[in-house]
Amino acid sequence: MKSWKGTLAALIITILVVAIAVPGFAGSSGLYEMSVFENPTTLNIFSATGPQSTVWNDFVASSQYYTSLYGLAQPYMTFVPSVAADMPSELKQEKIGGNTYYTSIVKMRKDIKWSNNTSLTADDVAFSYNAVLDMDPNKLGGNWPSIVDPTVLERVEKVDNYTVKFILKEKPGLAQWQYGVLQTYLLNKAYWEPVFAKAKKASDPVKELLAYEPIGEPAAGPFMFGKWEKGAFFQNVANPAYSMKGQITTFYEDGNVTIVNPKTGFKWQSSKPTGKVLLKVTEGPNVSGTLYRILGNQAAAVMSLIGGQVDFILNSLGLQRGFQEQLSQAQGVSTIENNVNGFRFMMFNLRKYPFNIKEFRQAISILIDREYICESVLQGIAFPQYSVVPPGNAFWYNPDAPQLGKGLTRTQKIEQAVKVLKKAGFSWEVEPEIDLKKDKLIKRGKGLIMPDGKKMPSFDFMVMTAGYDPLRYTFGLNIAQWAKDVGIPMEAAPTDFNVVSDKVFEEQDFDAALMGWSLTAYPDHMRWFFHSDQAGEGGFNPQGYTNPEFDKLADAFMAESDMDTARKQAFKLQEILSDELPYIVLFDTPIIEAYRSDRIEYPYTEILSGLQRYGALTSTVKLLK
Amino acid sequence: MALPAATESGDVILDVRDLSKYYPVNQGFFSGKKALLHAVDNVTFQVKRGEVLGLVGESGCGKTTTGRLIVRLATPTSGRILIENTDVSEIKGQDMMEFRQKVQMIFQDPYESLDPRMTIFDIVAEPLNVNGIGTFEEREAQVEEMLNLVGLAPPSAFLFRFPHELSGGQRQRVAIARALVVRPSFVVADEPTSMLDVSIRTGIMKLMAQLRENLGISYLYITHDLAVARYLCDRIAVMYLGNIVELGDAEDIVKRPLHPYTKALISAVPVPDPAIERPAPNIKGGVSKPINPRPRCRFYDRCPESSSSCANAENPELKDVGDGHLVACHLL
Amino acid sequence: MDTLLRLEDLTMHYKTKAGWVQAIDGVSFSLNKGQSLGLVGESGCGKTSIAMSLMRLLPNNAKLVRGRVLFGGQDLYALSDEEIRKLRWKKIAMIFQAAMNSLNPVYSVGNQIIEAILTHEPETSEEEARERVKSLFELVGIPAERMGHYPHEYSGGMKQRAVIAMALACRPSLIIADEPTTALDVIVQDKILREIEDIRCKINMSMIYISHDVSVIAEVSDVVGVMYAGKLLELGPADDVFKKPRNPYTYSLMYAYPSILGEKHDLVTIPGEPPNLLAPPAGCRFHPRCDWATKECAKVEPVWHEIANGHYLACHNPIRTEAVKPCVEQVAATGNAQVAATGTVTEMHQVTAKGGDGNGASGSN
Amino acid sequence: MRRYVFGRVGQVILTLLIYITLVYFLLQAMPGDITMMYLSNPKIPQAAREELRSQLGLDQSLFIQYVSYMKNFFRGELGVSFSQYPKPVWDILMEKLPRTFVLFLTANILSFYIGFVLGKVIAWRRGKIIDHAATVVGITFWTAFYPLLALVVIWIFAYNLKWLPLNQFIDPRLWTAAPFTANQVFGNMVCGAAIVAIGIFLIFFYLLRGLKPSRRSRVYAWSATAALIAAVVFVAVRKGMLIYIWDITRHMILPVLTLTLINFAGTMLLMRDSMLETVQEDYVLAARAKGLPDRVVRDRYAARTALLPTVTSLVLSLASSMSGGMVTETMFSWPGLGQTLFTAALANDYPLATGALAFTGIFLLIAHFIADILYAVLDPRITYTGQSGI
Amino acid sequence: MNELAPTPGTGSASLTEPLWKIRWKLTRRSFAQSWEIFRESRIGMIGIILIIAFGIFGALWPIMINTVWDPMVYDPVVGFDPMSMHPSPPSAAHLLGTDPIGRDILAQLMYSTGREFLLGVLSAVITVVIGTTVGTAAAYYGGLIDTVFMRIADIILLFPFIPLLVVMGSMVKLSFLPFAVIMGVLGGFGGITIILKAQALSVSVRPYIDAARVAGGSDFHIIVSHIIPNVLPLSFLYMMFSVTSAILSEATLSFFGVLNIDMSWGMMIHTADVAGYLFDFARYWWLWAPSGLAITLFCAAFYMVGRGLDEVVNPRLRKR
Repeated sequence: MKSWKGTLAALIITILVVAIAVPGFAGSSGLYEMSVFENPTTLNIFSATGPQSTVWNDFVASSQYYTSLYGLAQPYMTFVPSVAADMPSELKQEKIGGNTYYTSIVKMRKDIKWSNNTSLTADDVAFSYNAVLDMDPNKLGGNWPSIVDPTVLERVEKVDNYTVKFILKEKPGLAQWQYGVLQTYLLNKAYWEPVFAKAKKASDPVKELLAYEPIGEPAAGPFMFGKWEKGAFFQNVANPAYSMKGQITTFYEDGNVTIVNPKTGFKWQSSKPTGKVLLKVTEGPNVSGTLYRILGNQAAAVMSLIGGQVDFILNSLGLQRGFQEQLSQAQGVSTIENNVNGFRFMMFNLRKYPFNIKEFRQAISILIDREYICESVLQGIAFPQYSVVPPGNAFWYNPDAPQLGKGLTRTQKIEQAVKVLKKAGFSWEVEPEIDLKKDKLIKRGKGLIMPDGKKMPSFDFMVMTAGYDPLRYTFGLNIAQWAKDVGIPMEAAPTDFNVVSDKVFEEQDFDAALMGWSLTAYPDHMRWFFHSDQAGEGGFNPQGYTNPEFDKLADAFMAESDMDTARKQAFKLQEILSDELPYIVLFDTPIIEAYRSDRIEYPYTEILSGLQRYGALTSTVKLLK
Repeated sequence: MALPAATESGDVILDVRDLSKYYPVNQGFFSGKKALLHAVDNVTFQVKRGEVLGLVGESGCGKTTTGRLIVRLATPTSGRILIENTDVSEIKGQDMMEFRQKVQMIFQDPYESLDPRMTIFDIVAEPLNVNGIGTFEEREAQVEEMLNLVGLAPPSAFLFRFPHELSGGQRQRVAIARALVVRPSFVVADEPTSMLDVSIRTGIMKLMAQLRENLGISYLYITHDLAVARYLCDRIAVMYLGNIVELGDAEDIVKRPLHPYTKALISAVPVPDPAIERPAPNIKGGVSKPINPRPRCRFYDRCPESSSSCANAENPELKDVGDGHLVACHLL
Repeated sequence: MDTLLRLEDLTMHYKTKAGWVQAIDGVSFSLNKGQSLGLVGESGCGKTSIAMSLMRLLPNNAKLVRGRVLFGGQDLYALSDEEIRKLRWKKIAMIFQAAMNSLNPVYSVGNQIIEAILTHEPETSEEEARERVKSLFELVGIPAERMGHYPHEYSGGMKQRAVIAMALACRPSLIIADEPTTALDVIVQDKILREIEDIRCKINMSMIYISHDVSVIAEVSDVVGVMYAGKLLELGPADDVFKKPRNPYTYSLMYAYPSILGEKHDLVTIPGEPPNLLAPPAGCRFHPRCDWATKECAKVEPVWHEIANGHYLACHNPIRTEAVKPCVEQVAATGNAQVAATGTVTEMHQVTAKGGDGNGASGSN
Repeated sequence: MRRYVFGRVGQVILTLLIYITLVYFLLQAMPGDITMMYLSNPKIPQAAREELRSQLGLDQSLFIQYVSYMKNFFRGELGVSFSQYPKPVWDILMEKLPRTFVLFLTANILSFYIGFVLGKVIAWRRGKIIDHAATVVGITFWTAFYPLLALVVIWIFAYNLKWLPLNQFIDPRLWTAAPFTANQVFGNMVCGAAIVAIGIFLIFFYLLRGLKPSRRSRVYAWSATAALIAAVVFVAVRKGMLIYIWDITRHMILPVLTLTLINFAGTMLLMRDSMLETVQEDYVLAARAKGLPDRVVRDRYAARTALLPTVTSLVLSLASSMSGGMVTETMFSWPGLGQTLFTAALANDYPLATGALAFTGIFLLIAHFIADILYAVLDPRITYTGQSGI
Repeated sequence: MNELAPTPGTGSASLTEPLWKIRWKLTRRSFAQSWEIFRESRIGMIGIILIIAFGIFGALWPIMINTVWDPMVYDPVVGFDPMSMHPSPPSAAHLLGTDPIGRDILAQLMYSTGREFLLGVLSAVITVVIGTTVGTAAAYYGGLIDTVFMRIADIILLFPFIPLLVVMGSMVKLSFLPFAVIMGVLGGFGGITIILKAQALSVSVRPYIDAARVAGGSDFHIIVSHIIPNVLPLSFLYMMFSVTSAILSEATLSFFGVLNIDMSWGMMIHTADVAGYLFDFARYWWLWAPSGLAITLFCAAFYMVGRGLDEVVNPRLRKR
């Protein structure tokens, strides 16, 4: 009994001592290491885009192995050809077999190779679409109906080895065409054809296909599958045959892009590029592989980053603010902040008087000192924002849309707001008095009289409770204060989120509220949020904004399939919205990320929604040591 | 039946006939065979009004089970129990209520037979309460009277104490008071003195004798101690493995034991006199359990006098050998 | 004769929340080799405490106030823990009150005895020890093949025998038997008593036999000691004491119990309850319950003195005449007459007024 | 004995059946089904949803679904996961099982052993400083808030002192080149540990039998043990697996430590109470009277019987230690059953959650069963005839 | 012993005091006696003191919010202090600092205390009521009732509570009261039933139960006046342990964010965790230490009282 105990104790102590004494295993060179919070679940692209479409599957596999005909050039999200050699031809009406279709021809690059050194040809492209259509994208589920949209796409035909023809059932908009069908993953026909054939014979072809394990699937993207220890890590290795390695993408100030592949001689440019070069990005991969550690919680990930076990924390939500300060003090770690594609805004119920007066809203917008709150009160944990398209979405963002009251001092703002209100016919019992030189409010306004001659009654401004969102709460309180300064009787009312949501969307019974949205890259939200057909109950336009001119423009924007035209339309829409202010856009919070700046270097770190958006720049990152 | 005695007179308060109690014994999870422990097997005896019958035997002989059967704490497997000529072996409901007022029991362990969370008053009044006898004041008066009677005086000094505040002797007096508070005509006393110290034991024994005289109660006095039985009882029944092997007048049994087992039992009792050399009790082996017993004399295996005729004969029945002295033995 | 054990004024108190319990108070006696001493008394009188203090196995709250325990001339309380551990069982063994509980349920009985032998005689091999246990089992009348069985497979009587065998395992010079037969049926008790006597005579061992039952003591002891409330009241050769009990308590104990032999006699009752040892009565501790008590008894503690050869006594008013057995007629007197019965009840009032378990103490003398 | 074991097995299967039924219906009663998960894209037409539902048998009555579930269950088919459609739940769980098994077993054995020894010691020294200290420390850990405790342990040992790895169960940098999968290594670890344990048991059983083994047999026994361990280590080295076993062991230390800290007090306090009762038993007094050394009295007499009720309550506490295990897995990125259950629950993956709960149930049932047998082995009074009962 | 006797009666059939008064005195006396034993247990006393301290602390909340504190700033759920950066370390305004979304930690701690009491005690009472009733019935009647309930208990023992509640909580958000009830019911049918049944069983074979039966008591009478009163002390003891398990479960589940509870100690740690302040332990100590300590101390307090009670209920554990 005694000897037993002694032995056991000795054994445990030995294990502990040795465990402590023997250090961890040295880092393997050439690997770019990241942490992910959840296990990827599948390597199968059909599952990963279908029922198992998790962000983690996309991070580690889908976004790494596949190419598509077109893509969005980072960091400016410009629509550029990838496997295609040029932009698709204009959509043409064509009669085929008694039906009228729209067709478009896409010419492909000839220098693209699979990892097994075979060429990526029109056969592969046509197969990628037709096989999925054959399986019925609806049954594959997940994202498939969006990227191989059966309501639009009839089939894809091979014209020659490097040319394909898209046959479309109806004329697609940008969202369906450029941002949908044209960006679908390209599959290796030689590999997948037998798999599809076998699946077709099974009792449940879809299930059979989804359950297939694609071992040894050729990749055309920068990486290939390496090793996967479930629950612990996932490793990719660089694709040795990656054709776009060394390809240089140059971004110009005017939004134009050129792509040059010095190795193969491939060249493309959007239109005549002029102006300054903003950024040159050389495609990699510059690492021998990537390693994803599966760490179950963010504290573990942050500690690993500080400890040097990982180079980057891959998380679609970014890091919580609490880590930022601690990380910024850690040696060799840099933190970056990026805007996310979204905004928080204030809105009035435009069905009510005087909220339907444009100048009233403009005055409020002028009065709000977004910069002051973001920088001074919130100490940089929020960005001021003016437009419904975030500046980070550079291709779609209109920098020239009006930004009312930007850069004015406190008193200048009051002065201008008073001017705007007066122009609309408002008057005061006691007009606010200011001292512009000293930037001081001498007398607060009182008893605002509306253009109809009535004294404006006090109204509630619903803001979120501090517990739900302290930023909106703080903003709300400040806005109400500034409004009162000029005599607008606005009361900030912290309200539970569910109540706000009910009152705004269900009952549409409110005066003003402070809410928020997050968005997709393609700015079709402008149509959904402000089109008058959404003003009904349950619609996305609960504020009741109606502007026939805007409606028309928005519909045209949605139907437009030409990028440049669409862009111009989007700019126009932004101008209207910034003037009419159905939303007074206020601010958004950034996404915070951190990486080991002593080990890796990114070509750029400013990108909407952060580095995580496209899997942490695996193909352009450089290792420093 | 070999019993000519006593049913003809109304004097008999308890008449037990062919009483048996078998318990199933767990032989194993899958075993199909059913084993029965013959705790009490075909026991027949009577107790006359005002009489004390001693039931004597070693532990495990079935004497306590017999007592529990009589007060209906257990249901007999077969046989009849007649109290004042009513069969009580299968009564229920209202009859049971009446029965409970007629027959009471005093338990062996004064430390365990009183609910530790009740006061003496509650304990003694419980039979009155559950039977709904009298008003509160009447009950209180009865309880106090009863406490006086068993020697717990003044009652007010005891009424609201808890059992753990009393000594063993006092507790046993409380237990007696509880049994007697409904004025039963018959009491089963299950070794009421065996757990008590010598000096206190005497007091309880004397109390029981007095109460018998004063209240005219009949007892079935269960004990393992022949000397106590001799002192307190009019008649003694000796039990062995579920059977009564000898029954008769107390002095008669002690002075003139006939059954080999009774003889052994008597000679095994130590005597407080170093001068006396007792003869060694002539008995073999140890007590076994009567599980599915063979149908022959239960004492056969240990009997010093057994003959080959005993081996094959049936279990002997009680035979009268004169003066109401009954013995169950083939050798007589 | 050689004196094996001598207790000199042994006084042992227990500390409790309520105060000091005077469990043993000034007990002195000596025991010769081969002699058997019977200690008799009611529960709580300190018998077991004496046994435990002889083994030095008292609980932590016990305190030796004064006195010595000399075993073979050695003061047990001067030994170190290790020394006393080695002495236990080797020299002084014990048969416990509750044999059923004094065997470890999870080891076989044989092993528990072998373990004791091996502990005290490390030079013995396990095989030798096993052989010895075998012969011990034969000695106490258990078949040797039952050595490997567990205690729960033994009957009560067998367990008691096994415990006796265990006590004999190291051939101790003194065995303390603490109520070894209390829980047993008479027939088994008789057998065990006879075996103990047999073995003791055979190997000439000393024994202290503790019991509350005077009859049992009478059967096994050469010398009898009567204890009451932590004190020894009388001690002497068994024949003397039983023939001529001098202390009233001894007398009462002897006749408080009905007997099976001879004529039916009345029972002597001892009124009241044993005293609380936290605050024992002044003077003679038995005086509140003693019919012979005088004023002196309540004040002066009687001296422990020798009244005849080997017969010691502590009493102010010893019974001087030959003890008179209470007779049957007196039973009849109290039993028959109603008057007497009610008289008893009235007396009870007075007794309980003193507090305690009163009962009819109507003149037994 | 065999009869007893069969009887228990019967009971276990019945209990399991009821348990799974309960779990099944409980989860069925929760809102939502696969079509909400799988077909989250609003573009997918209703017809496609209905088709999927009927393919999965979700359009049938609950009872028929239940019957087919139970049928499949005993064929080892637990349906397909919703969140990882169409992966069989069985595959997912089998992948996690070894990890949970190793962690749970190690932690429970360790905490039970520590609790047992400490409980024994503090009961023996009742009222001494060690008693009070161990009780207070024990209660503190026993009532500590698991997740926080786990974080503190990580923070101290892994983050600040850098003694041990932070998280996970293996070090990816080492394993990228590993010729084995982690589960192979886990399997080998379990086998190796079992061989060593059984081997040591047999060695000691045959060589150190009896109350007083000779010096020579002691030497034999210890050298045989050393040889056995050396042999197992040698095999591991030859297979090239030692470093991987070593890596897993290193990663196990912190989670095991946390689980042990949480759980040991339960056993300790119970053992203490149980022992305080047994030290008052007569046979303990008898043992002291026999002149046995203090330690022998404590270990062979007081503690040995006090162990029995402690084993019983071990059974009662298994489920709660499983709960602790789940928290630990989550906090330490230990991808076992608990973590799977947790993520399955958060993803509304009913088949996976049902399967994981069923597995946990089976796991616990087996543990109950073993504890029962152990109890019967430890207590000679149990004759294997009656039911032991808890 | 005599000094315990009430005023010497005359032996007549009239009580000097009304019966209820005597009973009240008796209850008080037996309570006082138990208290004497309990006081011996140092651990139990620490527990009692802690519980009282928590009680006072919890009672301070309504007082503070109605007198001293501004609800806008100090409301535990929606309060916000715009004057400082959050989380702010302890200061004069916020004695324990503020959490990442600007709420006062002390206010949260106080507010939660009362609710933790409610949760713990409610679920423990449910547990014990069920456990006592079921255990007693199973012990007394045996047979089918016994088998059914004991099987249920066996099965509930198989359920790992936390995972099960995580599963349930993630699918239907459990709010405060349903959670307490579920904890209580699960506890009540589980291990406690087995323990209380064993106790009831040991009570039901005591001779005084036979005595009550011989006295003519019905089953109901015996259960209600004999078995349950003798099982209750143990029930009460296990109630203490149930409180501990309910609170710990609540905290753990809140930490994982699967409960629909707006504020509790577990939620406080959860808030700190999701906001990323829960790994630099030393620096942001006020975010986790008060609530973490409160959980541990509160649970330990009940656990300690339970252990103290154990010595009252189980005399074999008492020091000699």
